[in-house]
Amino acid sequence: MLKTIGAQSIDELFSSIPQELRLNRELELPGPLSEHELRKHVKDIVKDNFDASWNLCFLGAGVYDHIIPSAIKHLVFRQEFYTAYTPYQAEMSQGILQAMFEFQTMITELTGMDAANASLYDGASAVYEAVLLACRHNERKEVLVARSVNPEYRKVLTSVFKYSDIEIKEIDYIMPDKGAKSGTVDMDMLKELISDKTAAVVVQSPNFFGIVEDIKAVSEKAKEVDALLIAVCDPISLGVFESPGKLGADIAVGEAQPLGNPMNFGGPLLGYFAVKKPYIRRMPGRIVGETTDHDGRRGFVLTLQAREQHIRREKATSNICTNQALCALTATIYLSIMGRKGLLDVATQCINKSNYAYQSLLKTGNVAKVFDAPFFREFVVKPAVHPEKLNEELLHDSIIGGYDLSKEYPELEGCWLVAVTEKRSKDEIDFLVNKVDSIIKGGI
Amino acid sequence: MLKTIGAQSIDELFSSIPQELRLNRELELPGPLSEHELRKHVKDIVKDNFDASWNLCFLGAGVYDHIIPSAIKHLVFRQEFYTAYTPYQAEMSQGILQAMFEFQTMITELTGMDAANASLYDGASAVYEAVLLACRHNERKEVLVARSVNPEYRKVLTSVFKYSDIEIKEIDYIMPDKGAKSGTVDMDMLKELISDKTAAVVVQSPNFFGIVEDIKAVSEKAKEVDALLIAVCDPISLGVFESPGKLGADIAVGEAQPLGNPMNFGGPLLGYFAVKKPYIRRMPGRIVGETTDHDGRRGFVLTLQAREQHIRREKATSNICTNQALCALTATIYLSIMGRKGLLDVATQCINKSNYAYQSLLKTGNVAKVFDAPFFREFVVKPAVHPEKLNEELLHDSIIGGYDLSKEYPELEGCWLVAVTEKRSKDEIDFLVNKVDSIIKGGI
Amino acid sequence: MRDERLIFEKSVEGRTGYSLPPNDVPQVDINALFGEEILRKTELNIPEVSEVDVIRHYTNLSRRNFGVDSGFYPLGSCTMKYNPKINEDIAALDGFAQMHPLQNPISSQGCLEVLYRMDKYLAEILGMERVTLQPAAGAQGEMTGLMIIKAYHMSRNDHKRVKIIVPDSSHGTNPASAAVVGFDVVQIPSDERGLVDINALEAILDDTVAGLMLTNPNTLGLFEEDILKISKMVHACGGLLYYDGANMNAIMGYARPGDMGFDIAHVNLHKTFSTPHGGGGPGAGPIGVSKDLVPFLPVPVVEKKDGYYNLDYDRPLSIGKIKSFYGNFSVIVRAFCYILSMGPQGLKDASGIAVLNANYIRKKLEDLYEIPYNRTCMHEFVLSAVRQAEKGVTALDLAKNLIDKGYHPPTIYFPLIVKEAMMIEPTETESPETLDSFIEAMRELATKAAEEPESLKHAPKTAYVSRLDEVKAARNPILKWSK
Amino acid sequence: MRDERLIFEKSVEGRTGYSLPPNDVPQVDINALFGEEILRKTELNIPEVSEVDVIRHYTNLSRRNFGVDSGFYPLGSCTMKYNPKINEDIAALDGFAQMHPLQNPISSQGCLEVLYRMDKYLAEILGMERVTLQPAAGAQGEMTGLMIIKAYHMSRNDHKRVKIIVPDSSHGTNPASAAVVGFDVVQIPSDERGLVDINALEAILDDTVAGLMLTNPNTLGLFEEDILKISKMVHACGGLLYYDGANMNAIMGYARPGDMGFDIAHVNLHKTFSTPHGGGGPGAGPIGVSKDLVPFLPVPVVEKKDGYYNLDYDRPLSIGKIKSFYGNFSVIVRAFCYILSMGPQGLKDASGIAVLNANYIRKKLEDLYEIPYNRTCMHEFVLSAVRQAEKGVTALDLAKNLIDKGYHPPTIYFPLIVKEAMMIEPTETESPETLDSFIEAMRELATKAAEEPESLKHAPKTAYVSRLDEVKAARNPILKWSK
Ligand SMILES: Cc1ncc(COP(=O)(O)O)c(C=O)c1O
Ligand SMILES: Cc1ncc(COP(=O)(O)O)c(C=O)c1O
Repeated sequence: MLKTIGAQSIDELFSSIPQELRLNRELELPGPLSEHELRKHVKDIVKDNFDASWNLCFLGAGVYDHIIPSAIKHLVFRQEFYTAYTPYQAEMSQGILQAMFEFQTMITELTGMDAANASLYDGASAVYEAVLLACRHNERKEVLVARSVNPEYRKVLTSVFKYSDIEIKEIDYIMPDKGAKSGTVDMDMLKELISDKTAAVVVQSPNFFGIVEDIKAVSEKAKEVDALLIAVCDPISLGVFESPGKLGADIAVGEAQPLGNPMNFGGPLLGYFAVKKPYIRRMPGRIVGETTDHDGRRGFVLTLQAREQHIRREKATSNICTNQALCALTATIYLSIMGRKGLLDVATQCINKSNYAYQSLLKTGNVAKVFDAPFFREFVVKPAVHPEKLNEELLHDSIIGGYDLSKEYPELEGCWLVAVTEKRSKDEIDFLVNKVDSIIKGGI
Repeated sequence: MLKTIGAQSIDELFSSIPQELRLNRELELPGPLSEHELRKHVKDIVKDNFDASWNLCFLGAGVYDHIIPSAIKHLVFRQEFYTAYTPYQAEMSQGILQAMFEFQTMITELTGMDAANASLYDGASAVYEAVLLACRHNERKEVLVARSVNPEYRKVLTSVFKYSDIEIKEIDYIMPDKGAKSGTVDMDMLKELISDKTAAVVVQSPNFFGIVEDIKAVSEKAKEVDALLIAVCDPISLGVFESPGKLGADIAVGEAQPLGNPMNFGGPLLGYFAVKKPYIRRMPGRIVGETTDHDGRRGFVLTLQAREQHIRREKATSNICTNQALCALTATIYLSIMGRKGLLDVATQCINKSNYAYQSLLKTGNVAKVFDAPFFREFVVKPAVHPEKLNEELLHDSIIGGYDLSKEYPELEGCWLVAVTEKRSKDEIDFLVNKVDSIIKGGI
Repeated sequence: MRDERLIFEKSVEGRTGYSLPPNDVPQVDINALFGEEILRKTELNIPEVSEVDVIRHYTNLSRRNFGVDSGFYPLGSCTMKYNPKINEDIAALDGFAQMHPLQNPISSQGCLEVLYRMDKYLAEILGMERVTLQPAAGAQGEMTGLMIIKAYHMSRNDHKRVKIIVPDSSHGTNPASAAVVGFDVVQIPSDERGLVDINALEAILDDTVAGLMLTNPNTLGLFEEDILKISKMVHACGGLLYYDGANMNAIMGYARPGDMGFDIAHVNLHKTFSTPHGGGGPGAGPIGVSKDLVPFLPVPVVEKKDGYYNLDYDRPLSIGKIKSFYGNFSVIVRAFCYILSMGPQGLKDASGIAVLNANYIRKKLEDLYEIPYNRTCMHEFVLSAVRQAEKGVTALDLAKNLIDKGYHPPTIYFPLIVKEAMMIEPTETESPETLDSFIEAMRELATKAAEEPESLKHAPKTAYVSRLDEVKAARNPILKWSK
Repeated sequence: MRDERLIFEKSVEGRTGYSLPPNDVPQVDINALFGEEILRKTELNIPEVSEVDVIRHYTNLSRRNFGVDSGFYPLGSCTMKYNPKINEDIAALDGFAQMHPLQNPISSQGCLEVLYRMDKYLAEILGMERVTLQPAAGAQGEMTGLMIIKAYHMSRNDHKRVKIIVPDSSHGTNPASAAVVGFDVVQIPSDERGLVDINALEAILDDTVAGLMLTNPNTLGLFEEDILKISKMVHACGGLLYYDGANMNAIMGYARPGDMGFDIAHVNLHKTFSTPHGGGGPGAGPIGVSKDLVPFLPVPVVEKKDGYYNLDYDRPLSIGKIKSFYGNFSVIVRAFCYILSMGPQGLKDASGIAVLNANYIRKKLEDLYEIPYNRTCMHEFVLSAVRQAEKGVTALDLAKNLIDKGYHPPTIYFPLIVKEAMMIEPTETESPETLDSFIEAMRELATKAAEEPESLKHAPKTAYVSRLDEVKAARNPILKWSK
């Protein structure tokens, strides 16, 4: 081959790299390891992880430990799917294109929207893309975000727009001792802050505390000033709850990891993004559309590409290129397996089991109530021992405890956000409750 | 559907089963369990297993813990392969048929034979099928089997032919204190027993003690009386050793589990079966042959079916129907990945590492030599503590110790058969040696 | 897109795709150790390819194959039901896959528990006393059962029993297994009902009969209604009854071979219990036996004492071993998972729906195809393409045309007693919609066979190859690749 | 064999395929708890199918897709190298896959170790001080880098830097990312060498320039030879240099962006580090930064103290967070495995062979195709189908014909500065034989384009569909299925 090229050595092919730039030493890296050595090496690392296969996970806060049907990975890890690139050549990519079309359909169905894209990185990026869309659409610069929105999303929002001309303002939630609506968006503050400068209002339901928000009320407020309503919704919960679209949202976004994707230490996750009709051509990311082939048969292609970076460059609706297609495929297969009834069953079990855990914890007398509004899958309580301490102790019993809310909500010092999915059995919940109780009684 | 059939209920469809035969109670079985419950239930069972992923395996005796390349299961568990039946409809089964043709080619190449079938259940069944072939071929009824052949195979032989007119006679191996050839077939005894009644001689190399036999010498003896030589050979060892075909064997059979198949608590295993030309039409089991399609393109089909049970019934060469195709596919892929060079490397490492372990054990002074002949991957020693006791102790250090030979060879009381594959590192071998030494010194 | 090469034809001298740890112990001088004459002299012709070559080669081969995950697979007698994925995941757990069979039982209690419980579960399903899980497939189960029959008679010093009776509708493995173990095989005809001809049976029953092998429902998909009579007759003459359980999928929870008078029964885990067939195997063929025969079971038997499982080899009447170790363990694990997933009612429902589905197809085809024994069938039925054959369209032609329609064809030319047989077994895992489209396809073919028979002679057209010449393959066998 | 239905079109009322444990806690009255108005009123149109329906549907869909495991995939800029299977197995370990990101670090030391070590490894490969693994893809890496550039200037009270310079050959994500973060984008032309036009650059450098984004080798596969000069110029005017590492596969172990003067650099783990692209994603786009920029990295940063890994959030100058948690962890695990498998020499060899392969194809095609910048290239090169286009055969036509020959086509119509561009990147994992057959295919197409151009206008013919109408799709968008 070198002869064909007319070079003496491979090194010669690198002659366009100036001599002074050449690395004249070996990279300081370990390896090479053979497969077997690598496996041993990694097993050694992994043994320091307390994973949810042998620890009971009651931690949520944006990523959830749901039951994942076995069939999923037998399909997603078909090599034709996972070793393909983005389907630029539609004719040899009908598999993933059709699946993405199905994904888009399912997302619109869940959210009550008119169109969805083929995925974004995660819930956080879906939120900032939505904000960007809104600001560009109505040429306003102010965005109101409920403090009950996942703090990770809010932090990302703040960072991304820190030096841009978009301003993020936060709206409080109603504090614990302030009645039946405690834990939900403070509508008074919303009314106060909203104005004709407001590009969009961002609200999450179930919110970060697991509490279901009144999307309709917020959206009505937003409509009054022609601001867009961005609803952040958990897709599992949409098995029982009315879709944000029906409740008035203009954009529905969120994290779809719970749809069959493993927690993976937080990544990859799966951002979904759906809009009402007026905003379709402003959507970020890949969109798959139906068309026909030369012979009139149905087929699928990437479409509306004139929005995208590879064509519009700086004028693109977003910079996203690589997305989370395989996670979207996972979600599509998850929803297909669960079906309408299965999704409803998961959602209902989440409600039943989280409520059972909540009541049981309160019953111990050592765990106090915090909010009053009804919740989905996740709830806030205040144990008599600080969550940080409590979690550390629970780990000894192979329990991954809830989220310490004081990290992000100083006013909720001592509060604990506990997630209970359909995966937890009554026995496991009772085990948690007993351990919490005895740790507290032990007076640590 | 019932209406179409004209029945009132599913039960009615069972009316041809006499009433008194109907089971009028529910089966006494547990379940149903959902996927998640099943997974939990089984994990609970599995935790009582000390498997070779976290225990160092020095046990062989017919099933070996070799390194298995990751790529294999990504291919073997392609659904089109593993959820198919036997390729009766060749046109829609070219995948498995071509792979079996490749398998047959590899087996003939390793064994130096003219043809191979597409697999038998295991080494043991391959041996009895070979004996059956031989006896039917030369219409003789006496078969000589070396005692150094895997005892599992000999037991199966004995059982299968117990009440038939085929008689199995065993030939001793040369005892420990009887010189450089100790541990190999006793040629004197062979000469004594062999006669023109002998249908076949069965010899294994490396034999059950890991020792390489002189197949050529045995085969020459067999030829003198027109008996067939059945050689039982480990396929990994054939990476370095001359093929049985070249050494005079008429039939080569054995266990091909080491070619990429997990140990699976002993099953499925993989019997291979290869013969010289005169015996092709007497082979048992499926055979794939090359042919052409209507358009003249190469294709593959099950062939020589006139030997088989579905056509010849009681006159078939064998009763086998379902075989071990997927294990054969595994072996084919294993050999493809390893390639000529990789197989040689595995075989050489087995020799190096087993010899290193052997020498190191002897060096402790607490482990005695037993046989003198050179071995492959596995060797016999006599530790100063009984193997049974020793193995029990080693388990505490997560070591799966060698095989206690006294179970099958009373004369080898106290002898220990240790297998060391390429999977074991020097450190791991040293760890074994130290533990053995200290257990013995501890005087248990 | 066609790449017809064999893996050997992709080999490039010196290329490698393997990954091994370095040899970290002293190198042995192999020549010196073994002597040159024993070492391989010619280079091994094992392909030299890279990992990506291998991945692409076998990925593409798989794409030329059809499994039950690809579509409908009504291969009669083979019970191609769906193989749940969870069972694959569980069988692949290190805690099962990486276990050595000769480990100290103290370190393999989990595996032994599975074996012990499966013994009990299958015994309950079959109505038998105990089960051995050793046989690797149905045919090996038959051998084992026949060896037990022999051992039983011998133990009673009854040496003259050399005959095994099989019906002419029986599967080929039945007579073949009897022959391997050294029995004489006597075949009896079926009567006009498609069932065992009682008179013919009567006629040959004597004290040389060791036993009778029967499938029930038989290979025509019909229940042997006289089974109690038959078993009494055979027992009366001192023979034993062997149940070929390949068709067990029809009757789980409805009836049990043990209750019918069978003394021994196998089941094919790769049929009734949903373990995948692997393109030919591995399967598993456990056999259950009645109380009297328990002492003859192969060793070892798993026993439980004080919560501890152990392997009992000390069984003086045992026939010994039929297979290495304890059978196709990882297949057994899958079937174990299947039973637990289904539960008792689930298994019964599976049989119920399997029977429903078969009858539905039968009804929907009976006007266009000849159905020799056309009455309520069990989980499968056999039609005959004789009407179509008159027009020159054989069962083989119909089968090849089904390929083009996206279906795996039914079993053809079996059982041997039906001309132009097509044996259709839909199984319970297929939906009514799938059955309807298959029925539609079969009806279309019948119409075409009547109207334009010639058009059906050239299938398949959409498969990777067109019709293959089997005669050529057998006449001039090419059984391996050569350079 | 064609089944064109969507999963929705296979739905049958009431059918289910899921398996959940029974609800074993008291049932909550959902209506009462939440109030009816908040509950879903219309039935969800999520398909109702069985597990076997789902398996067959998506198995068959997969068969209409082409991955790098199917064959050669020279998609320029996307670096479609082989994805080793061991990495998939390791990423799927429960110990990684079932970890929650917010667990107490004491219970996730293994995960944190991987993150910590990857930070170090990538820093070494890039010649940077530290690396954040947070960005989910290259484009998000760019955003992160640009945010750091902004933060850096702001921290120095340098508020007027609003411009980001990108060459006209740059990838679309570069200007798009700059725009998202709020920069003004200035594009500069390439010179006749295909490299950054130094004069044009000179002309626009001033104190409003925040930074320059550059791919090196650039998207023409050419090394920016003046890079040291360029970096000096940009630094001199107070700007920073961002390295788009999509082409890092060309130079691993040969040269490092840090040494070239870049201040920030991303790598696409799904390109250079062999993690699979998943039909669109997920990927990962870690970025490395020079010492001065370390304080601006997103939080958290993994630190190690006394052998214990912890998450450092206390970084006052940090730009904050760009993505939830710590990035696409399971992608990072795969890349970690890749680096350990390859070792330092292996990585360098990968680049060496990638460059060799690209030049080999280039040489073998230069007589039949126009190659605008035809000199020694790095890991990819761009040819122009202008000669063929004169005959009416466009790059698109050539691409579609390659499909029929079993290849994934190269990237077409990018970079924008080459007419009828075909960007060919073979990667190091392809064998000479594969390259030769691809070359052969390309040569055949060139001959056909010259001799019988019309014959190339109807491809693909062997794909699941024929050429698809993209214009129709965009004009009248159908973006979801409706009943
Ligand atoms: C009726 C019948 N009996 C026996 C067998 C043999 O079983 P196996 O293939 O498991 O050996 C079969 C398999 O096709 C069968 O259908
Ligand atoms: C040169 C170049 N830059 C940036 C990107 C964007 O990377 P990603 O797709 O990972 O966001 C790509 C990907 O195609 C690329 O080729």
